[in-house]
Amino acid sequence: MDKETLLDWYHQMVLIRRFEERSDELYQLEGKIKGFLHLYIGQEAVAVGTIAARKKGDHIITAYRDHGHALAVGIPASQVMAELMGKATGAVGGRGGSMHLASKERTFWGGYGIVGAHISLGTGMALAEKYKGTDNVCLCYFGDGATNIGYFHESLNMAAVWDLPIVFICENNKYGMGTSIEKASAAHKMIDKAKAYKIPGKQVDGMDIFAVYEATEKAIDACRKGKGPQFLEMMTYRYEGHSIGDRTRYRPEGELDKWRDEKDPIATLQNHLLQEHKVKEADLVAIDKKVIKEVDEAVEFSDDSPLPALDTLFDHIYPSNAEAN
Amino acid sequence: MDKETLLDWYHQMVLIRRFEERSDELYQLEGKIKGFLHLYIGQEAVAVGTIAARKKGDHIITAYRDHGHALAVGIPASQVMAELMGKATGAVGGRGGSMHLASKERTFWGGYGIVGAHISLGTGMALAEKYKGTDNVCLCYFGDGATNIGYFHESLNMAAVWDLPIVFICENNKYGMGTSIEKASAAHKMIDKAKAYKIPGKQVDGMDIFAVYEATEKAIDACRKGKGPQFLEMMTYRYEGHSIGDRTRYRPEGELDKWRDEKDPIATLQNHLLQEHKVKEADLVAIDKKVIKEVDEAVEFSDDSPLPALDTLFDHIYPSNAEAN
Amino acid sequence: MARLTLREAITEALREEMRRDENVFIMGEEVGAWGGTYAVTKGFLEEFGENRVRDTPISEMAIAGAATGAAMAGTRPIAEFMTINFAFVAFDAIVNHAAKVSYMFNGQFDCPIVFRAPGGGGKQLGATHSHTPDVIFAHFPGLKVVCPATPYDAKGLLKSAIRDNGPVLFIEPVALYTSPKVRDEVPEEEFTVPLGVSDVKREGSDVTIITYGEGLHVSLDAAKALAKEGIEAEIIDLRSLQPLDMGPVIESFKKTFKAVVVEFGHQTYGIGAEIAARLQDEAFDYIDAPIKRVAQYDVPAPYSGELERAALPNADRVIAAVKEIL
Amino acid sequence: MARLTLREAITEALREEMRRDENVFIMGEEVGAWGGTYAVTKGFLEEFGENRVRDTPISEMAIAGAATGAAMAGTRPIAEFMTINFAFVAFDAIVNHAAKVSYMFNGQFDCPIVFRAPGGGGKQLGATHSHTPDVIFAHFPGLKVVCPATPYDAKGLLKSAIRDNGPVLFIEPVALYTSPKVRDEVPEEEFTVPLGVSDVKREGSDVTIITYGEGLHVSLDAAKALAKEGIEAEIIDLRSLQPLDMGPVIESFKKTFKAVVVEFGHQTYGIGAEIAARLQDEAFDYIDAPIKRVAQYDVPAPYSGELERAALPNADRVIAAVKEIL
Ligand SMILES: Cc1ncc(C[n+]2csc(CCOP(=O)(O)OP(=O)(O)O)c2C)c(N)n1
Ligand SMILES: Cc1ncc(C[n+]2csc(CCOP(=O)(O)OP(=O)(O)O)c2C)c(N)n1
Ligand SMILES: [Mg+2]
Ligand SMILES: [Mg+2]
Repeated sequence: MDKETLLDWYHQMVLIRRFEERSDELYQLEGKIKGFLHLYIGQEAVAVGTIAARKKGDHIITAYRDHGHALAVGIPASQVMAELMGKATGAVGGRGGSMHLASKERTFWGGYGIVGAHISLGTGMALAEKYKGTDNVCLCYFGDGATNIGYFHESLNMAAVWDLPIVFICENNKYGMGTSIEKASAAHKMIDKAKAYKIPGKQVDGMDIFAVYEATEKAIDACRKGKGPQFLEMMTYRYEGHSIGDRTRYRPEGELDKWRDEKDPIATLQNHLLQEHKVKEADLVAIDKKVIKEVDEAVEFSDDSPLPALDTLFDHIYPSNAEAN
Repeated sequence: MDKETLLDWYHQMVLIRRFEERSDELYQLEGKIKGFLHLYIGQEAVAVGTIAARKKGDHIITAYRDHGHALAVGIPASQVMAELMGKATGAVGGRGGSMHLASKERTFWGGYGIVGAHISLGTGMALAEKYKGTDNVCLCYFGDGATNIGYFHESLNMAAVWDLPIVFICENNKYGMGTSIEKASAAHKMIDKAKAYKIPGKQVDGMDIFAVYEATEKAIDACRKGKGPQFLEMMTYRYEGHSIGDRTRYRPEGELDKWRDEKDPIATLQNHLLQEHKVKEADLVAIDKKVIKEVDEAVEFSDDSPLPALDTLFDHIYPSNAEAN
Repeated sequence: MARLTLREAITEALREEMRRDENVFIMGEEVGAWGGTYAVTKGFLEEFGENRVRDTPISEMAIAGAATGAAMAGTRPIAEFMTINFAFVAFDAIVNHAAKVSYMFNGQFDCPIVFRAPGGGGKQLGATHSHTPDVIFAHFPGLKVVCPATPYDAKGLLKSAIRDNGPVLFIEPVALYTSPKVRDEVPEEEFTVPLGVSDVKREGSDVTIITYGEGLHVSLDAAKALAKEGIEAEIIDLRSLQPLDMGPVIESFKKTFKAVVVEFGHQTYGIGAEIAARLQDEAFDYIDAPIKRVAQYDVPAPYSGELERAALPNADRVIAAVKEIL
Repeated sequence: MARLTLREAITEALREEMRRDENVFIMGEEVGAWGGTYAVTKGFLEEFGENRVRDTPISEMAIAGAATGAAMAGTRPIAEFMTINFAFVAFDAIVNHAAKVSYMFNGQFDCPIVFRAPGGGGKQLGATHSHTPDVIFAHFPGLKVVCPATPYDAKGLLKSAIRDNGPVLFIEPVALYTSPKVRDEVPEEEFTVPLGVSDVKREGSDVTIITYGEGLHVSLDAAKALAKEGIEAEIIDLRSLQPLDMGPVIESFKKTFKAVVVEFGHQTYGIGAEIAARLQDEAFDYIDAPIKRVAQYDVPAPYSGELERAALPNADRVIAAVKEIL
């Protein structure tokens, strides 16, 4: 992987982290963000590393913990922040909020709040590509907790029976809200669930962006070659609570520290850049500064943006471009 | 297994078969049965062999193909027939019909038409027993097609996580309506699906009542000992269409004949009785005759029974014995 | 012109639309090799092949959800529920996803799906299999809900539904599929019937009967009987439950001053409630008598034939309701 | 007497019933270790242990279905949906199984479940997470549907629901959980409030406001403002949507001749439609003006605060509706 690419990854991961730290403050201290706010901090390598492996035309769809994916597909931070603040200039005009970021031009379909439902939507996107005979694939993300809902089961089976080009990416961060995998799931490895559908699965160190990228590249390649669905279990960890306001009491003492101190994805990439690529500290600091400016500008942009006009309330209930009616 | 028991099994299996042959006529020729009528012919060894292994207090719950189970738990043929004919004297007063036979005193909870839903109900029955601390178990039956619906997945996982005393009995008759397992399911062995929930599974010759009984006894025993859910895949075959009126075109030429001629569960038990237990042909013929009489009487009883009174239409919308309201 | 049954009209609409637009495909249980449980798609697999006529596993959540995703991604799926009762397990996918993606993502995404669902009771299938739950789908903004009562409307509405860029639940009254009484002249030339437009199916000046689907035919029967007594009923067929076109209903009411709503779903919180509520509000000055409702009684469907029929609307009940307010 | 919030009243009811009857247990997502997402069951795991306070996987179909089976087999589960939005994936289990087993099996089986579901919008959670879909559950015979507006009612109704031998959907308006305005005196002695009984929450002679849940509080606010102008509204709290007790509604209407229905769900095919339809039918001779409805506009819930609020009922809209008919 060339240095420029890696510096871009570094940039994206730092951007996600700073963006979310700032969102957290805007929520908790300033009250400018409302509703739910599910932070992705700790998991950055997954979104950045997987999305780096996609080509134009491939679909991205995920759950409500979607800021990382939204930034990684390239929605400007300003539009993401404006969405979090419910502004008309937000990625979806203030209609969706944190859980429902999306961008049609980037074939990023959202951001979905109902656990598991979007797995079936992603399956349908892969179906559409297979139907049309393209070689596009769908990257479909979900949590460990989501593997216990019916949608997951029906979708994986359908994707497997129809050999659909979809990479199921389970972001295994060990918990669904306060419930550990051991309490919620009979299988403790998520790849064992994929086996029931004869879908090849691989556990990947989700804190190591190189491992993430490589595994994703292979999985996408298999899909493009018509080998049907693939399953990646990204072993990762969220540092923050499930959403704002949960004190994360449910984790064993020291668990969080261990992940953060020993496996942090940004620190890992940083070390790699410094040691393998002889990048100078100062270059990284420059990126860090650029990111802070980007986030500041995003907040400023959002602050200055108007709220959605009340007279738009009824827009888009139905798609407006109906062909015949 | 003593001869009396085997003769009883023989009696039950023949009863199921003759009962259903007669139902088929009553439906197609006489128009006395309406709605759906899903025949169990070919699968008799499963209901009879599994239910023989249960003790009082164990729960039975199944799908819409339920005449076999209803007769095997001991609902008199007359009540089953009256139900099929929509009479007030039917097992559930004419309210349920063929798909919804049940008997509370026999802890036979039905008969359910929505594919897969009752798997969750059965899981709940096992939960109730575990909750109360009894050693009762639940025998929960469903088809191969039902393993593709979300209910199946969620229920097996819940049962496994909570170590519930339930035996999941998949009656694999190779088809869900006209769709073969290969077309509908990524896994071709149903026990592979149980593995995803760490539930021990066993494929059993469902045409051989001895194999069925033995496997069920073991599975029930494991449940009673607190080893959690068990999974049995009964390899069986339905001779008739899915419901009345399907011409079963979807099966490969000769498949049905092969099963019927080589594996018929009644013929198999018959041979065993004649050869191993030196039962006389005449004794079996006597049973056959008794069964015909039983079925005749059931029809007569049903013919003579009244329809449900119209003024009962609104009875039982809510349970009438509400504790406090 | 050909005299078609409702089912034939639906089959024609499907076939013509699939020929017209290669993005249109069908997915559902037994739609292919079996030809549809009600034989609606007989011969389709042969004509259009496996890619466009897709037999699915028994997985309604995934059927509805995958159809939603496929629709967003540029195809035009027709997702069939074997019967509307099985749409309950896919309820979230239909009303909370297909119906919401346009709005929630600020109009970025289209979602051109038709959910086809044979519906209705009276077939002695028992409580879980005999629903006419149309109203609960129509309650949710974002989903269009359509239910034809005649072959002409069925064909024209289904074509419009397939061409619509949003999700449409297309409810097909099973009881009418092959009914000879419902057989109807359907032009061979291309035509569509717009969604969201109610239709006067019979003119009359004494009472307005508002109905749709199966209700239309008991209402027509009732009207015929009433005519013999000199009572002329005007009958409005809603055709679409969402969007709901009250225009012709109110116009008729302003002429008759009296109305009965006839539907095959349960009465309480049913379609008739909304119609009555709108009428008494929007045409208050014209109300001469209470607006009556004839609907399925609020009781789960029993299996036994007479008992089941006793819960359902029929012409006699419509006649009685009309006479009560004349 | 203690002054309790709605949430505290619910917690008390749950705790007392669990102490009273060891067949009662709770299952749901995060009800145990977490103490309930809205902290309703805080401390329950510690008091009652893991057998009686069961954290489940994210498996709503199995939660609702297993609760149904467990109820049939002799226990009395309280199954919690984290919010009512997630009951959509369990829709079939609730309306087509729990609600049907008594009838379909001829009264052989009881099914004593309470489905608890925090409900309502206005929390900026977007379209899929902000439903007030109460009416669609109330449409199905066999299921009781209850929604309290005050701590007293919440406690008394929940106790009745738990003691009822059939399935009850108990909807808890999240917006009222900790609202100081809703805080209320609740007796410490044992009491219950019967299901299916509407309640006069304010007496008045000029107009009848029929409402429930969150609607009660905007109605009370509106009534206060109207009183300053000499308009006295009588307010009926339905409390139960199924069975629906129209008695007090009609009685009041016969006094006021005017009515407004206030609800937080969508207007079309909503609760208000049924009330209006019943009133115009059953009290026809008393109608003096159109019965008005104030409800959530028919639009999916947007995230942005002001925009979301613009779709929801408020006191001003209630006042305007009342004035329109006075
Ligand atoms: C159907 C449904 N049930 C419950 C919820 C509430 N809920 C939101 S997120 C969540 C946990 C999901 O955990 P996981 O899939 O592991 O994702 P993570 O939050 O860890 O990223 C739950 C229970 C929901 N949104 N949808
Ligand atoms: C949720 C749902 N979807 C579809 C159906 C229609 N249906 C009834 S039986 C059946 C096939 C089930 O096959 P299987 O589980 O193998 O049982 P078998 O009929 O072979 O005994 C289908 C699709 C239904 N009843 N419920
Ligand atoms: Mg997780
Ligand atoms: Mg089968």
